Amino acid sequence: MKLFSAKNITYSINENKLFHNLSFSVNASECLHIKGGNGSGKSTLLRIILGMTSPSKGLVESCNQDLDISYLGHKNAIKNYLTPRENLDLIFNNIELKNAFEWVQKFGLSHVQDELTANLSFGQQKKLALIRVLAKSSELIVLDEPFVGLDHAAADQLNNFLNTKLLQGVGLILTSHINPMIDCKVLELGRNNAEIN
Amino acid sequence: MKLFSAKNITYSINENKLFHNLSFSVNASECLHIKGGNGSGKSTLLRIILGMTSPSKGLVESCNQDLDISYLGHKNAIKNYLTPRENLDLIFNNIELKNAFEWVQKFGLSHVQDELTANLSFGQQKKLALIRVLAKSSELIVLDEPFVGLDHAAADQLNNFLNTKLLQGVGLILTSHINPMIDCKVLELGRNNAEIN
Amino acid sequence: MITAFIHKFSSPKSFVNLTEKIYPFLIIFGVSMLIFGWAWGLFFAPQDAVQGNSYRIIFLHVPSVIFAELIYFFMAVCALMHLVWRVKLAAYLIKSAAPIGAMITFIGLFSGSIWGIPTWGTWWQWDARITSTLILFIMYLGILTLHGSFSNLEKADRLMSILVIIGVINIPIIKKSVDWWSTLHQPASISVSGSSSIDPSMLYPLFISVIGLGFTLIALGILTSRSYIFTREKNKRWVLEHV
Amino acid sequence: MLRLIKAESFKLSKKLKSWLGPLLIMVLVLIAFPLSIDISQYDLDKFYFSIIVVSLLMTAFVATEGMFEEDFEDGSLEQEFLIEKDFYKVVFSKILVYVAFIGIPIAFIGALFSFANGVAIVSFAKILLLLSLSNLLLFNLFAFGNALSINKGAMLGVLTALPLALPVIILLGRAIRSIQFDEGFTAIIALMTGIGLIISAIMPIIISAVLKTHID
Amino acid sequence: MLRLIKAESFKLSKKLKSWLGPLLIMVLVLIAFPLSIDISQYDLDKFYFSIIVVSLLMTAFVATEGMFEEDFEDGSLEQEFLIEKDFYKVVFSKILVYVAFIGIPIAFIGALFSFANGVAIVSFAKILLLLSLSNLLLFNLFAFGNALSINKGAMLGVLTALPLALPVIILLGRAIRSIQFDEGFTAIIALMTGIGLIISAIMPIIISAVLKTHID
Ligand code: HEM
Ligand SMILES: Nc1ncnc2c1ncn2[C@@H]1O[C@H](COP(=O)(O)OP(=O)(O)OP(=O)(O)O)[C@@H](O)[C@H]1O
Ligand SMILES: Nc1ncnc2c1ncn2[C@@H]1O[C@H](COP(=O)(O)OP(=O)(O)OP(=O)(O)O)[C@@H](O)[C@H]1O
Ligand SMILES: [Mg+2]
Ligand SMILES: [Mg+2]
Repeated sequence: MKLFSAKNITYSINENKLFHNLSFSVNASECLHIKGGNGSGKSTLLRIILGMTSPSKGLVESCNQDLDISYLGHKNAIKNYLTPRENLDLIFNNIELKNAFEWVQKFGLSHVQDELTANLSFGQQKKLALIRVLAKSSELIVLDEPFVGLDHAAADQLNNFLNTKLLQGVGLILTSHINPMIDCKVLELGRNNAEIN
Repeated sequence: MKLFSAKNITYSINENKLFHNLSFSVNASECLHIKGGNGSGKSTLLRIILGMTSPSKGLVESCNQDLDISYLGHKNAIKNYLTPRENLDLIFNNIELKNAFEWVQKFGLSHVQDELTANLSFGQQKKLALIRVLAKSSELIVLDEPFVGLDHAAADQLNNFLNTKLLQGVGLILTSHINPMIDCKVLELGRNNAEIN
Repeated sequence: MITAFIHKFSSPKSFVNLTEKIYPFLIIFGVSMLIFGWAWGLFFAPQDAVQGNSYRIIFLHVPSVIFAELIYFFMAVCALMHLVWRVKLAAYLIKSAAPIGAMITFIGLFSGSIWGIPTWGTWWQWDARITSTLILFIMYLGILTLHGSFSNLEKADRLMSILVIIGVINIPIIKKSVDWWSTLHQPASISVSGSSSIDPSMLYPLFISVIGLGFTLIALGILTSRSYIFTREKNKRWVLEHV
Repeated sequence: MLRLIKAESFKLSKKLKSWLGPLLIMVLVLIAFPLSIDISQYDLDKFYFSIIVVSLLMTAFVATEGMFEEDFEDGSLEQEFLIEKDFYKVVFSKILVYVAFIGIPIAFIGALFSFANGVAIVSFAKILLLLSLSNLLLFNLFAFGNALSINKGAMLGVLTALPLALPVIILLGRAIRSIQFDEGFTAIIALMTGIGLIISAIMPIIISAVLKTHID
Repeated sequence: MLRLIKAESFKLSKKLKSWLGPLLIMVLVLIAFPLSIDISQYDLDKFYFSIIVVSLLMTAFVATEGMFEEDFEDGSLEQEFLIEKDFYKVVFSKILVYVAFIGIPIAFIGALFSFANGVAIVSFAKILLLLSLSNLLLFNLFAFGNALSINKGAMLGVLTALPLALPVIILLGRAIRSIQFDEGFTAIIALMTGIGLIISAIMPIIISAVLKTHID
């Protein structure tokens, strides 16, 4: 089942073409890994897919109007004047909350769940931000460099989770400089032209 | 030549002992890689070494009062309402500035050097922040997860640079979840006790 | 030398031991003096010629405003000790004294305002004393809030001490500067402006109330600071042994 | 919607900064004014209203500063944008919560001070109503200015919103006079309520459009 | 030191937000006041000064808000702490630049408005001097409040710094009266200059101690 498709997407910013005529789609149970150097437009492409940025040319069509998407970008979208617990309370409803606190457990954040988030370490904050995506059931998961700052244990857990989700029929798009332990098709954004392998 | 030594460092935060009785030193031309899971206290240890945080017990002695240190933490310390060029102008004197712009070149930031830094991609901002350390001559370089967000090319360049610096007699301390291509002694911070290999 | 001396006699432990025996007596003495002073003032002292019975609020008002300032100066001394000699106990004492100071200042303001209604016909005037008392009250709140807003308590202690010291300069300045306003002085209808003009029959109970309140507050301060010391040092061995 | 309002209230309650700060500023300005001048009680009565009005303006400005900035900077706004189909609800909730928890308390403080300065007790309720309505208008306007200038800082916000706020000030001044002289109060209140309702309904939609442009 | 001053000026010049914003607020408040009230010119003259004083207070407060916060949040302050042995110089430069580029212009606007409201031209310079000196004091005090409450927000800043600022307001009010009645102006100016110098020298040291505590 196709979740969405992007057709002939071109994006240029101030004359500068970031990418040109990209077409691709993501099906349920499919993973797309967007690669490319710094500034090659990975994050921009994700935002285009999400409808947060409009492409200069081309079209993103989602096959279901109310496609349930979870997204985590470079920004954590957590409030650092709240505790992790309060942050999660803010985001989730009761059912998801149970999931979320399981992840708090798995990520070893239990002992800091009532600290101010501002006092957490870089990786701990990243984990908290990830829980926003991990604890929600959605049809498409979009992650922008999710492995950044995570220790090995957490990276493994994330890989496992994503693999399970893929098996359950969720679609996945991620960017990362290191290859995830997931079977993905790769979209490489280059300086001038991008290729899909 | 010993650059500094840390003796019996213990740090506890609200009853919670992060590490206990750590002793180590770093010589010129020596690299120390601090490892450990998220929240194990790597960043805190770096700040203790730099004198920004006082340890609960123990002593950090720098062997030269005016030890010239470059440091980059999790925070980029760049102004995102300025352009990269203006940021560099702000930090560096004329001699260093030449170095800095060489790095701008090498990192492929030339075409964005007059953009607002806020508009740069995550990795580009990280590169800009790194230049603060790379373009300055100092006796000790302290880096907190410098590879985060960098693409392969940049990571290689950073590795090469650090190796050259080591040969030139600079001391280096870094934390990283991935192993740098540098010959380092490793200090692993664990849940309870840390070991030096 | 001085430092060593100060540290010896200002460890939380010796403070706790020292006050162990004293504070019950202080409470009893203070409270009974206070009751005695107030009873005298309220029931036995004569009516004021001008103000009738409403002047009796003086027995609450004057003692409280006196200690509103004294407590602040005490805190300032402690702050200095904390910053110069790193005396931990001093910070604990500030932290424990501040709420008491805030409370007594509030009582002073409140009683003054109430008194103002029959005597001045208004409950508020922007004059030197009143303004400086109000600002003192705000400063107490500021100090408490500042300390409360940090999870790192040692950091909080240091910052609080700095604020207390800067703040102490403020009180005389405000008194002086507001005094310059010629037209906002207290209206002349107030008969008691200097102690000499107060009749001894009012002065004695007033004096006793002041002493009584003083000791009561000291006892209260000791109580709160002891419990605060126990929470702050709760994992020190001597506390565990003590409790 | 309820979720949004609850979330905003909770966040605000945790940010003493945004919440108590403006109230304190209001109090301290109202204290500072008499200190800055050598006047008799009579004159003070006469002018205290306009001090209250100006303080209200300034405090509303301070209170709404950075209203959307935090959510924009930390990425929460994007997330809301993804989740919530009716984005204007997010804006509406936020403004509502700000007015309820900051605007009305400020109005209350203003009314209290005017009361302390010799206004009759019957007028207290009137003044409270008036100041609250003004704050509803001001908060909406400033929220708009803020959304426009998100991440470009307060300057743009001031430039766009303060001129819009001046009519509110004029209206408010006139309304207060109508209380003093007991004439035409109901008409003005009706007018302000009307404007208030319209603005509260329309502004969030405009603001959400502005914010969408920023997210893009 | 020169490096620091240059850097701070440059950063400020790029932040329209922090720089032009307060000036605009000052102007708009001074405009808002007469609009909010229905009074004769005579009365206005009498009160305009205290409006200027209160506006100055508020504007100084807004101008200094978040003075150190940005540098603290983005890690620049740590870096300065590492590089600069005399950390107080960083603080001193920042305050100096803020006073020069925001404080004095605000004072100028205040003086201009007082001039427009019938103050003789000879007094213009006096008032400018007076307001500038007041801003020097206020900026130092607010910088202190800001440093204390860094990253805890404006509420704490208000609570800690505004009480300290009230004497300045009282002093300023009195000084302005001395201009009106042409008495004792020099004495007050001398006093304010003296206090200004002492505070400008001591405050940065205290503030840098506070900031160090925060970095720790
Ligand atoms: C909110 C209102 C008031 C406040 C904040 C206030 C504050 C103060 C303060 C701070 C003092 C101590 C002065 C010092 O230490 O030298 C004081 C003393 C005194 N106050 Fe009040 N006051 C208020 C209202 C009143 C009223 C309404 C009266 C009587 C009509 C009054 C009568 C006195 C008297 C008799 C003293 C004794 C000391 C002396 O005579 O100098 N106060 N007040
Ligand atoms: N609003 C903007 N104005 C100007 N340039 C922009 C803007 N947004 C993005 N860019 C430019 O677009 C390019 C791509 O940015 P993007 O964040 O998509 O890169 P990326 O592939 O995610 O890089 P990274 O690996 O560093 O995260 C960058 O060079 C950036 O400078
Ligand atoms: N001010 C503080 N108050 C409370 N806890 C703190 C404070 N500062 C640090 N911590 C705690 O100390 C622990 C170590 O933090 P630190 O940033 O040193 O970890 P780290 O090893 O660098 O982790 P990461 O790999 O995620 O960067 C964390 O659990 C954090 O919550
Ligand atoms: Mg990116
Ligand atoms: Mg870290």
